[in-house]
Amino acid sequence: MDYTLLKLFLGVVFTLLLYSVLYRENKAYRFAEHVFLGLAAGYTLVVVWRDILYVQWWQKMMGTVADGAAPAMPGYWVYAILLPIGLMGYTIFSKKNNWMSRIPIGIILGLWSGQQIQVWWNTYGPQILNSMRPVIPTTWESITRPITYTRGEGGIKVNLAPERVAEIQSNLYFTQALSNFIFVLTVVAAFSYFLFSFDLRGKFLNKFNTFGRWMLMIGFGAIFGSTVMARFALVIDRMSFIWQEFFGRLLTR
Amino acid sequence: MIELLAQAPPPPSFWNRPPYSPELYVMVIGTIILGLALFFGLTYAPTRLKRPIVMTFTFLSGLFYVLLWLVPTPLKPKEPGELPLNPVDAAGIWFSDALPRVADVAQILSAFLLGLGIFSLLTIHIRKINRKQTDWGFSIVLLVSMVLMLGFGYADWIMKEFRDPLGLLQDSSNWTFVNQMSDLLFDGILQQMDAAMFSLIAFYILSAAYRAFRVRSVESTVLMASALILMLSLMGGVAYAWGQGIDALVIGTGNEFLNNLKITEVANWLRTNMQAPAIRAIEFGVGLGALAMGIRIWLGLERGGVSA
Amino acid sequence: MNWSKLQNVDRRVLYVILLVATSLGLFLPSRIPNDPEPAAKDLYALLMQLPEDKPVIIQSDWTNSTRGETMGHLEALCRILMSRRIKFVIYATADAQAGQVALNVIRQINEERKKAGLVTYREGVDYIYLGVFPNAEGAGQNMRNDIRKAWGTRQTKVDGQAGRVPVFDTAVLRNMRSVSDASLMVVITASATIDVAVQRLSDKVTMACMSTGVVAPSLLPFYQAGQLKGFAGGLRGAYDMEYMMAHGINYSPTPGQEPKVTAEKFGEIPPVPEGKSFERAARYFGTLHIALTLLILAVVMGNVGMFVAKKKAKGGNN
Amino acid sequence: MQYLDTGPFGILVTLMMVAFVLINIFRAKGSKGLYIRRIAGLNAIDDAIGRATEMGRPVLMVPGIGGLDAVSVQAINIFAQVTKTAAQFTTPIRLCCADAAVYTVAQEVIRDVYQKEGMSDRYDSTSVQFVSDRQFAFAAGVSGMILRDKAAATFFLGAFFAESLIFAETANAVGAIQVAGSTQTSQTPFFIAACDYVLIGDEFYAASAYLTREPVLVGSLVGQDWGKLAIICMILLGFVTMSAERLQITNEARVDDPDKGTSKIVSVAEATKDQFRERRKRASDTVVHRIFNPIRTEEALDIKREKDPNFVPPATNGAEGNGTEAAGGGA
Repeated sequence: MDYTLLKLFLGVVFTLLLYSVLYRENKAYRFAEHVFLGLAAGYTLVVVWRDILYVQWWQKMMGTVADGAAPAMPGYWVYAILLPIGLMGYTIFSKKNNWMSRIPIGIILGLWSGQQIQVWWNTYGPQILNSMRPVIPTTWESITRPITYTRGEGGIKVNLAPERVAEIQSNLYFTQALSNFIFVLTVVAAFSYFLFSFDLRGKFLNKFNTFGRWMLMIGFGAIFGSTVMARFALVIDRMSFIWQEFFGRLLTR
Repeated sequence: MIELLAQAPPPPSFWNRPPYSPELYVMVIGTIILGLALFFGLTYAPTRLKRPIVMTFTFLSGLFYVLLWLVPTPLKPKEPGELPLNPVDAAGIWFSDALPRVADVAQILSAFLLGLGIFSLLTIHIRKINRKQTDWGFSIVLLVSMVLMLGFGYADWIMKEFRDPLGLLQDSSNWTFVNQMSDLLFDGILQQMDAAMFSLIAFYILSAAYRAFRVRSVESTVLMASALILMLSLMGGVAYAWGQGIDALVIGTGNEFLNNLKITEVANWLRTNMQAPAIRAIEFGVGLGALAMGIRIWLGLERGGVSA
Repeated sequence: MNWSKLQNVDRRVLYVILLVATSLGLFLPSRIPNDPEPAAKDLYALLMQLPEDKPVIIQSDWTNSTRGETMGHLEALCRILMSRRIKFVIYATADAQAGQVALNVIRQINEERKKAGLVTYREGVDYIYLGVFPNAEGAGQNMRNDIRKAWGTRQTKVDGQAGRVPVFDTAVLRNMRSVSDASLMVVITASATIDVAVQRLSDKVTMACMSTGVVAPSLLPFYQAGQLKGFAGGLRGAYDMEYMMAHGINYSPTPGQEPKVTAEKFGEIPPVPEGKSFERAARYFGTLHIALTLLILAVVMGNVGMFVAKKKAKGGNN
Repeated sequence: MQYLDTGPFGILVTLMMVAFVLINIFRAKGSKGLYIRRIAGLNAIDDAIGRATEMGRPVLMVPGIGGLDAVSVQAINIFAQVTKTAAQFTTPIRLCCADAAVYTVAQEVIRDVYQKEGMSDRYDSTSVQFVSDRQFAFAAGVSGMILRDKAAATFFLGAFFAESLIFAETANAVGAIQVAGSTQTSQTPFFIAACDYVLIGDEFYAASAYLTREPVLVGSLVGQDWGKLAIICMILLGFVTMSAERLQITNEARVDDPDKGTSKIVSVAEATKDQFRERRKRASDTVVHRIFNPIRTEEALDIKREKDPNFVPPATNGAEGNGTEAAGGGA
């Protein structure tokens, strides 16, 4: 058996062992699960040094010597302080000093919290702006054909005259206005569903709230629908791996 | 700072020393000793100070980003050797210089904490083996796979990173037993199991949809309907046949508006005018929730969790 | 037959049916007629009209676990670029594995082209692999600021030469001064790295995306805002590309024949002149139809069962 | 990237949101019993644990696979409440983590709960465990555990990704009562399809306020609601002005230069012939758009700094050096 075939064979075997859980929990699955957890833990220990600590900590603390085009980089000794702080996490098992484990945790969370304040507007500002949509149509005629206005070198050809494109761009058509209205209505209705501290009384507000929940469900349905394709593609690919790649190679060997 | 100007090493300063130089070793070891002194010093901290100490660390870490946000970002110097305009400009330069360093801290600290996770895993399984609890045999399997992956993984990395200046091992025909084993364990088994477990979701989607998509209430009906429209639009064959039908209708009736009823158009409209805003509304809420939580953690107002 | 039983079919029965259907589906011939999504048509037209003297940047952010969709994307993209002799530079962000799987795809297409007697792509001459940039945000920002600095330290093997040379000394990148000198940047992704790329680079370089079905819905706003000039989403997107690679757009092989794919905004765009067109996605796409039909049938079945049971219950009470 | 990109408006709005939260926290400290609407998923917690007790099977909790951030902390806060109830019923618990830092916090918090309930002896440190930080290894491990222990109640709250449905369906197969919630909107539909109670979006953040009724949390929740109302008002205001403005004709337009990051207003008279002519306002010509995307003129970006007289050009980079020294002085 050559190396590639052996590799494929192991892949197929472990795939089938994991699939056996679909029938019910059994020893074969349990075996694969523990191999999986063991390999994953081992690999994590490799990655944590190789890709994180060595690159982001050790090399920055100790510097790097010149290599080809890359010049030598000095080491920043301050990085060393992170080691004792990291070790404080290990006091968790001590009865007396376990509070110290909160120091590295606090630092991680503090950095995270600061960033939330920093990025909040950058994330949501443009979305708020984008949700403000005009709803009064500027023209009642309908768009007769799809347009594109990407031009320039290597760009897409435009079949319409530039004046016409400019006109289409600056007009708001009735159908777009209607869509915009539905858009804004959906944002506001769905958003009002998440008001927790107001007692929404009255028929209208209650209906509006329910409407918001329906809109959420439509959104979730759409997500479900588009994710299905991705998930089925995975299982189809797995089957292709077993039947076409492995058996294909086995038979043509 | 240096990350942006990768070729030019930064000038010597108080904070750095030449790579692997004796002075650097002295500084590093000195810093670690200082840190350990702090560590043992803290074990004597009186109870009433414990909470303020943790809060101070949290507050200072958060403060960095808050100040980074509030101090105007300096413009990039047009040419090297420019002096900052004023203290605000200087602070701005300092903050943007320090950012790449601070950005690493959380990841490095989390990496140091990984040992705790592995320790938890080991305790559970070694205890199982010692006490011969149910399935202790599988715990041995786990430990063996872990040791194999760890050993071959590191050996493989060391060979490729330090013992292979010519890059021969980039080519799999030059591999030794160690490289093959590492590849077999990672690429042959671990990655394949990832893909297998991932693909199980397809089966679960089938059974979940079968159970949940029932015409029971308005909610479950709209959920089902929008999912079905999306799925139909993804089936190229169905979309094609549907499109052909609509085309025939448009030619027959001369009404171009019917073009909008093509299944892909309907699906896209649903996505842009209903899915997108609904999700945006959720995101606004979640964003505010995270912001509020961030403030509470940063200022030490959050009880129960970390700073209590 | 007791129809109400249809609402409580054992889940394992469904699993077996899915397993069998997806296995058998792979062996059925499938060239399903298709009307590609507008975004995919834009992407194909864009690719077929790229100037030949400028390189394309490919950011490849997927690993084996989403192979079913994203591998088809990269394969289609490479086949188009190779048939048009457009040079490209490829790199990965975030995951170290991503670079390796992308290289495997290039190697495999080269082998396939060699067998067919077509020109193969040589590393360092026709394409460059830059390696992995662990931090996607940083990589995008640096490329925006100064691509010469961002990629300056990277080196590549040159086919037929010993040793490695800096990437900007190669034929691929020699004339590249800024990211705008690339004719196109394509992000192939299974995660949110496209958001990062769009935010940092879409105003500097023409950008397109190929993504898994999960990511695809989030691309639509970018496409509508013009930040993405085209995209292919999921298996459907991959099949769209393969379909157009075989049939072109507004193109008919014999005059007078109705073209298979039409789009009003383009002129005639030919199919890919050489190499394979239908491949992985065509193999999977028919099976996807079977699987989705199965799911829809299961839903219908459950509802029929429920209605029958309800009716019965009502009848009993009366 | 802050001031110059977003302008003062972004900063003001963010500070306003922060102020809303802080004001209400202080307001809530004084008063009692602020209103919070009913959240169905959270009322189910006690029933679920009660059922687990009757059946003598464990309660399983998973805080998602995200790193240590507010989502994980919030999940653990909710789990602390769950554990409190479980401890009173003496129902065994399992808490599975996919991140070592989250594991550290969970270990600490859960032990604390048992201590406060005066049941330190019942606390088993292995009931909080780290399973794997690799997504699907974690999924395999946790579903194995659900199937073997036949968990009677499961709580999946936190940042879940593709593995969400693996957990939910596995738990459904053993007949567990499930309460789930993810801040990842892409996973919520799968929880809705497979679980008994689902917390949608923000309900997750409201949960700890709802369960504990602590003034700080409740106040913060009220503050968030103020923020939400403010956003709704902003959207509605923009919606009206935008609609009105798009009807107007303009003879000047904004031209952006993405390379320099600057923009300027160009009138028809100055414009080159085919650039543009008098036309209706586009979105980018409206007042709202300008507030959100303030104009940066070239003059504003043209700052002249003085040269450092001691600067030595070749090997070093002066601006960097100064920055670092400022650091020494400032720190």
